[in-house]
Amino acid sequence: AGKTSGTSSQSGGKASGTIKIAVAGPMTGDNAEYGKGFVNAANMMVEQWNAKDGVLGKKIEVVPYDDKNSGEEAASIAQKIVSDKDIIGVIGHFASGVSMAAAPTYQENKVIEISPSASHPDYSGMGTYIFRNNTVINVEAAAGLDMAINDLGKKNIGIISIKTDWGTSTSAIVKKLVTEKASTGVKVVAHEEVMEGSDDYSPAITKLNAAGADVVICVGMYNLVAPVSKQYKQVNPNIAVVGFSNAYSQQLLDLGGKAVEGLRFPVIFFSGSENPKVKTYVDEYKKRFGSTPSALTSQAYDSVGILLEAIKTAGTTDRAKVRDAVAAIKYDGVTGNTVFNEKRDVQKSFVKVTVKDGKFVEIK
Amino acid sequence: MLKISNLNTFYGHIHALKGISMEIKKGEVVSLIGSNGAGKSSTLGSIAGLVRTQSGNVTFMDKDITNMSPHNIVKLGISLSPEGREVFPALTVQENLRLGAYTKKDKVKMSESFTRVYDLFPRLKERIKQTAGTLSGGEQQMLAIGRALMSEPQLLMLDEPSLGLAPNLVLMIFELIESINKQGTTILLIEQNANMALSVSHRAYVLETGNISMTGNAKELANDPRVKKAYLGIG
Amino acid sequence: MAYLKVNSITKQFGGLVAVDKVSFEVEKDEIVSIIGPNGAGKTTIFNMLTGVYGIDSGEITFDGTPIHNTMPQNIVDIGISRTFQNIRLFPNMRVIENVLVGTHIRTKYGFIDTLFRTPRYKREEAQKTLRAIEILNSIGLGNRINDYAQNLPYGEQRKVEIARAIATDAKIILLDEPAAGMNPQESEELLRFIRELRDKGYTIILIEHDMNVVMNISDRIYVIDHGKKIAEGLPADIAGNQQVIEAYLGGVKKDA
Amino acid sequence: MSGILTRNCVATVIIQQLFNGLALGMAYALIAVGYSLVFGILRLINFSHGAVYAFSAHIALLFVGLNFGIIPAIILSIVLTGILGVLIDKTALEPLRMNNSIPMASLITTIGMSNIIQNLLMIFFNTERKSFPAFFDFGMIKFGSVQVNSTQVVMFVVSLILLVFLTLIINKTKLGLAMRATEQNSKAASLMGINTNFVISATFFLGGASAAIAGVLISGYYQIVYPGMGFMVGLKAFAAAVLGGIGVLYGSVVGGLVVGVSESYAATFMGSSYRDSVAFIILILVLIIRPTGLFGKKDIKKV
Amino acid sequence: MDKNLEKGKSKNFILILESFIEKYKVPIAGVSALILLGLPFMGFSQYIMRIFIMIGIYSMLALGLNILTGYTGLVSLGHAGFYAIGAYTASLLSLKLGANFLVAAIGGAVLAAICGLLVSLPTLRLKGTYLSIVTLGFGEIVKMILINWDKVTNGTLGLKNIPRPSMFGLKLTLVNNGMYYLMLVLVALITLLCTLLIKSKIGRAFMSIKEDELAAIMMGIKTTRYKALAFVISAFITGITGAFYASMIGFIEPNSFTFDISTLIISIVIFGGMGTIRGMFLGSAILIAFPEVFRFLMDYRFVVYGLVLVLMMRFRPQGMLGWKSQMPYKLPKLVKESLKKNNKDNLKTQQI
Ligand SMILES: Nc1ncnc2c1ncn2[C@@H]1O[C@H](COP(=O)(O)OP(=O)(O)OP(=O)(O)O)[C@@H](O)[C@H]1O
Ligand SMILES: Nc1ncnc2c1ncn2[C@@H]1O[C@H](COP(=O)(O)OP(=O)(O)OP(=O)(O)O)[C@@H](O)[C@H]1O
Ligand SMILES: [Mg+2]
Ligand SMILES: [Mg+2]
Repeated sequence: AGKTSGTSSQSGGKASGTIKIAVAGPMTGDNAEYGKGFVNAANMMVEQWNAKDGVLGKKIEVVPYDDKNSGEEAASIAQKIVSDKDIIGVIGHFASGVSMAAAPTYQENKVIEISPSASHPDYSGMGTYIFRNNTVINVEAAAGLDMAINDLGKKNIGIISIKTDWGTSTSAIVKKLVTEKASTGVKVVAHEEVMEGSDDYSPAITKLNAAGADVVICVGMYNLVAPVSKQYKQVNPNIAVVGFSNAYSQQLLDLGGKAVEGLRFPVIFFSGSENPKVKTYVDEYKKRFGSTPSALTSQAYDSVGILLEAIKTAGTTDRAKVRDAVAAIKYDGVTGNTVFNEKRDVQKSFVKVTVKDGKFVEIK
Repeated sequence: MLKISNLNTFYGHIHALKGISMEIKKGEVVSLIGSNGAGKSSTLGSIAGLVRTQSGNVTFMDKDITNMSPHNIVKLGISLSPEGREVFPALTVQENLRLGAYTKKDKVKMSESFTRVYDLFPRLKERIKQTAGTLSGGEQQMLAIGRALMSEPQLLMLDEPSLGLAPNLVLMIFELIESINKQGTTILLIEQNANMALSVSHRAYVLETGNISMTGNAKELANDPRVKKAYLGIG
Repeated sequence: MAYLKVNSITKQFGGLVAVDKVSFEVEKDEIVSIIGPNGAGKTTIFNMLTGVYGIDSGEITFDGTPIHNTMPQNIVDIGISRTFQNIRLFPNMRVIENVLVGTHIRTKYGFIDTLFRTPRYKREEAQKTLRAIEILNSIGLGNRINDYAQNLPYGEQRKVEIARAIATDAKIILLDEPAAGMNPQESEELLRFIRELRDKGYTIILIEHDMNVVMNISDRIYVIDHGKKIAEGLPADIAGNQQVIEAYLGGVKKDA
Repeated sequence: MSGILTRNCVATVIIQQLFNGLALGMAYALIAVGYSLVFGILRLINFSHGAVYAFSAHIALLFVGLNFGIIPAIILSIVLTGILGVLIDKTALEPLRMNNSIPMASLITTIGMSNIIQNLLMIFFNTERKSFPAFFDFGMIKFGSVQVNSTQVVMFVVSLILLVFLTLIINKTKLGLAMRATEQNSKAASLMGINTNFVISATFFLGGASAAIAGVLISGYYQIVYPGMGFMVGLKAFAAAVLGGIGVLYGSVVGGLVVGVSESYAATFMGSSYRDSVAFIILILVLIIRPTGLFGKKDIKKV
Repeated sequence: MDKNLEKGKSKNFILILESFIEKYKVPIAGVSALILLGLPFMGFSQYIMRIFIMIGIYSMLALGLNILTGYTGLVSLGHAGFYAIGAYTASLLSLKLGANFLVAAIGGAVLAAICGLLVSLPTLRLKGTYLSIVTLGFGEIVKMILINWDKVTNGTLGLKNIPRPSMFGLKLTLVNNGMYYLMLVLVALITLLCTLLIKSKIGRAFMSIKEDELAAIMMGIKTTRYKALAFVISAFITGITGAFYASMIGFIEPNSFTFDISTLIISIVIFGGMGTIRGMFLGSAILIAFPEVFRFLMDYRFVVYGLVLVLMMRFRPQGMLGWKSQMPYKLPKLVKESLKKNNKDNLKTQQI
């Protein structure tokens, strides 16, 4: 399993010979896998830079911070991060709500926050230093829906969404999009919200099935999509399932087994891609951490790259200048071309992916 | 049979037993008298393994039982009817008595013991299915004594057995002590009613704030002016 | 009419009639004892008097008003207070605090007085503390006020319980085997103390198995057996009553 | 939402959810029994029980991963989890008993233990959800329009057998009598010749083992294992135990079933986000009417 | 034997310590006040100041729970619920109605207190574990309501941009240490409230219920009323703390008020020393600072945290400062005076 191999330093205060990048996310607790993924990715990226003499002639250091995915801890950590003058920016935090709890502190202290995972529409609006390297929900929702309606040709849509800020917002958008297409005969036959961490989805499934859904849009991480597919296929083996990019991870296959065969979803990062850049990255990651990087991990990887590139462009560690450089960046990473719009959000193109014979394959 | 030497027992900072030594021979009835808080119950507790002792030792039939756990001590044949009755409140009278014979395997002997206890205390027989917690104070006391008898111990220790019993039952208890002693059970007795205790005992020890202040033949002690004044309420 | 009048009260537990149509009366400033064999129903009578058990039938009047439907927490207010057969102190509170809890219902200051430490609060706290000290002194625990109740020996704990009962300013005090666990000397002292109480104007009902205490102190005695009253009268009458001797006192005392 | 469903559908859903609820409820019952056993003997809420349950699933998974085969893995898990229960008692709780410390100290100790176990699981097994083999899936059984999952049937039956077995131990064996005596008054129990520490350890073993059986069954049912899996399940099972009258084993069974079924229905007819609190709402309603739970006995303490 | 001699000494040590504190209480109080007031000027980073504030917050929570659990003996496992109610109510009052902090906080505290009353009323017949599980359920139900009542609570999205308190035209923030001083004021007020309550017939009634409820009833104490009162006061304090927390952190969501928070509060109460006021401060200082100080342990942080709880209970089950006072009972001033006078009178009469 993946190991975090970051050298952590707790010393704050005076500026020294290194440039530090904080990686903040859940390192303990239920979502630790994501925070650890961030750290792994950051370390990989930073080592590449350090191998080429770092940035501005200084070595780069990754400092991991554990926020337990709690807003309160995140706010506390943010204080700690901003009091370290060597830290230019933060990659993190994980959940939108948590990122938003920390954002005001970063904004007040002019520290760049790039979240590889926050998707709440309001997140990047928290301040000029607050960036997101994750697609905003609307875009992704449209892509997912497109697969359900146009690629699969289904009309009776069922939605299962996870009851978190992200799940609630995403499912609301999907519903809105469906209503706009009502004239074509598409409709949402049922929408069920489920709690994170309850492993029994049969009540929701029973209802969707009874309502006659022929495709289920599953708004959740792999840990929702896999069990839902499994439990749904026991009731209705013909059900089609569409997911979102953050369901894209190796665990989905491990956990879902046969049940996730044929599952479709849009991603901005595809590990099976032929793109040589992606290939080397994926191979290297596998070699070091023993698993395939997930979409979110890869976005963290690119986020670090963006930040370092911006420092290099700015030619200084002055945070205001770096910020401007981030805002103006055009970065070609493993998750495609990254450009921040005026809302500090990214626009990326999607690749459609499905599961075939226990592997992710791109739908051409 | 039982030998205690130089026993020291503490409760936190309270030095309850300050190096007491005593001996009980097989077939004796020995009583332990002393005022409130003198350390009588602590002595029994130390013998039964309920209270840990800091130093000194206790031997029972030449076996060192100092700080052995209570359940092992019981198996050697020592049984205690403790201060405050300590019945099992939610269990029935029958179950309480059954537990008294927990260490015994022999079914026949056990039913004999039941018969004996019910003969002694017909009231318990009437209340056989009642939960012990709802018994009256005196009934609970009978149960505690009956329970201690169930294991047919070699050494029976009774901590204020007459507490809360009606006068007729008090008389009965003292008769009982004499009769089971005659059948060969050795008895160590604590009583507030020193008068009666001395009348059924062979020997006695007087405890004063953790020390043994006097010891001797029960009859002689009963006539000792100091004992008379302090514990018998005479003079 | 009698001060406390108990008229034909009954209490059943399942099939068992623990108290069976028992009647008795207590006059003001009297010491009345209830005696009887173990399990006769004496404690149950106390529990009925204090509202711990409801009564199945019959009635209890105190100073002319019926009290048998009173909740236990209101009994003290009416003027009846008790001690328990198995001591029930507040073990981790100091002796004086135990007694102060007894004064609770006679302390009238409220929440606001507490928060603002009004003169009323100060006055009452002082009064009640003095009262508590006075009671403890009179029962011989003057040197124990600072001790935690659980650290006291058995006999003294009993005294604290009595002190706490007195502190409620009750008119009738019910004592359930107060001399249990005391040696002859200590029960002698207790005897003296109970008499003093009576002389100060308390009415006392006593349950006790120590005949030395009972016969010396009681103005009158009721004898209960199997839930029924089997005798009543002056101590001398009871001591000679054949039925009582058989059911309760037992054969000739060995050490009389 | 139910407006969308036709009447026939509603009937199907009701029956379907009844089966789902019963299977789930039986599993709750098994975990609840663990709370009940320990509470029964120590009057202690063992907050580490949820973590113990999660531990059992990971151990089973570990041995499956090491190619022990599913059955030996399960047996090893049951034994090791039982031992973990004993260890918790021996290392943390027994010393407290020896010191006669306040009950709250034990409560905090179990909270601490829960922290330790759960975080160690996270360190050694990572937090992601892992797949557990569906080792007792024999396909669907159809009754008309209602489908019953064979796993559900297995879960129900196995749990039932186990619960009957435990009830027999407690009510019919000498160990059971010793357990009840120790619960009532451990000092007196030791004076009767009962090795109370052994009895308590045995109880913890039974509690751990039943948690392991629940852990394996539930993991096999959902085919998901992760360190945090015991938390909510643990709380709800605890609620189930209290609902039935904590300390009473058949009460735990009824409590577990009530919680399981009502949860399924609540999730169906009110929405999944209500499911976790239904257990508590029912619990509170029951306790208002019956302060010691459905089958709980009042504490007997004579005045 | 040595061990017990030591124990004897430690008992003496408590007496010595207590007499020392009693003797120098004015200078000690003065110095502590100075330190507390001066902390912001000692060059601590904002991060450290924030931890101080969190310690203050948890001290208040612990003081609140202590009334219920430490003094009255009712174990609540759902105080996160009251905390949440205080936080949400106050935030909503200030976000939607523009109420200022004081009004909002009192609003939050009052609603929490009302909920305290509502929880207590039907459950006062319950004993021990049964009561605890109901409070646990209450905490979960509050969370469920927060999640599902989207219209008001904004569901899982939580409430953002909760305004900071402003007083005398000054906006209190972390940077200007306004929040720190506001915390000090609140902690002082709540401590005072608890002390006043405990040293009165109300406090004695609470304690007697904890010690022996039936005996308390027989002393005429309306135990149901006092238990409800304990709930109300406890919930009030917790609610006000919630209001302060919300305005400090600026963002709340249902997940800020989980069962873990409830257990943390109760751990602090026991860790510090149940039924003492002093213990609450030390307890929260240690348990709040711990995870921060031991960040370097990374993954093992919470394993060690659990270990600390276990070991602590093993070696000091009564809590860090949970000793029983060895000093003589503090008699009211009036009593002391009158006792002195009596003594003199006695002497006089004797002389005559
Ligand atoms: N569990 C305990 N904790 C602390 N002190 C205790 C404990 N048990 C007894 N003591 C103290 O030890 C001393 C001896 O007590 P013990 O119970 O042995 O006396 P006793 O002679 O049996 O008195 P009594 O006649 O009251 O039963 C007393 O001072 C008592 O306060
Ligand atoms: N709650 C109860 N449930 C069932 N039986 C009870 C209950 N309370 C008391 N009893 C029974 O009622 C009878 C009377 O009990 P009570 O306690 O009044 O006796 P008592 O006269 O005080 O005896 P003692 O002198 O032994 O204290 C007893 O036989 C007892 O077993
Ligand atoms: Mg004794
Ligand atoms: Mg009685």
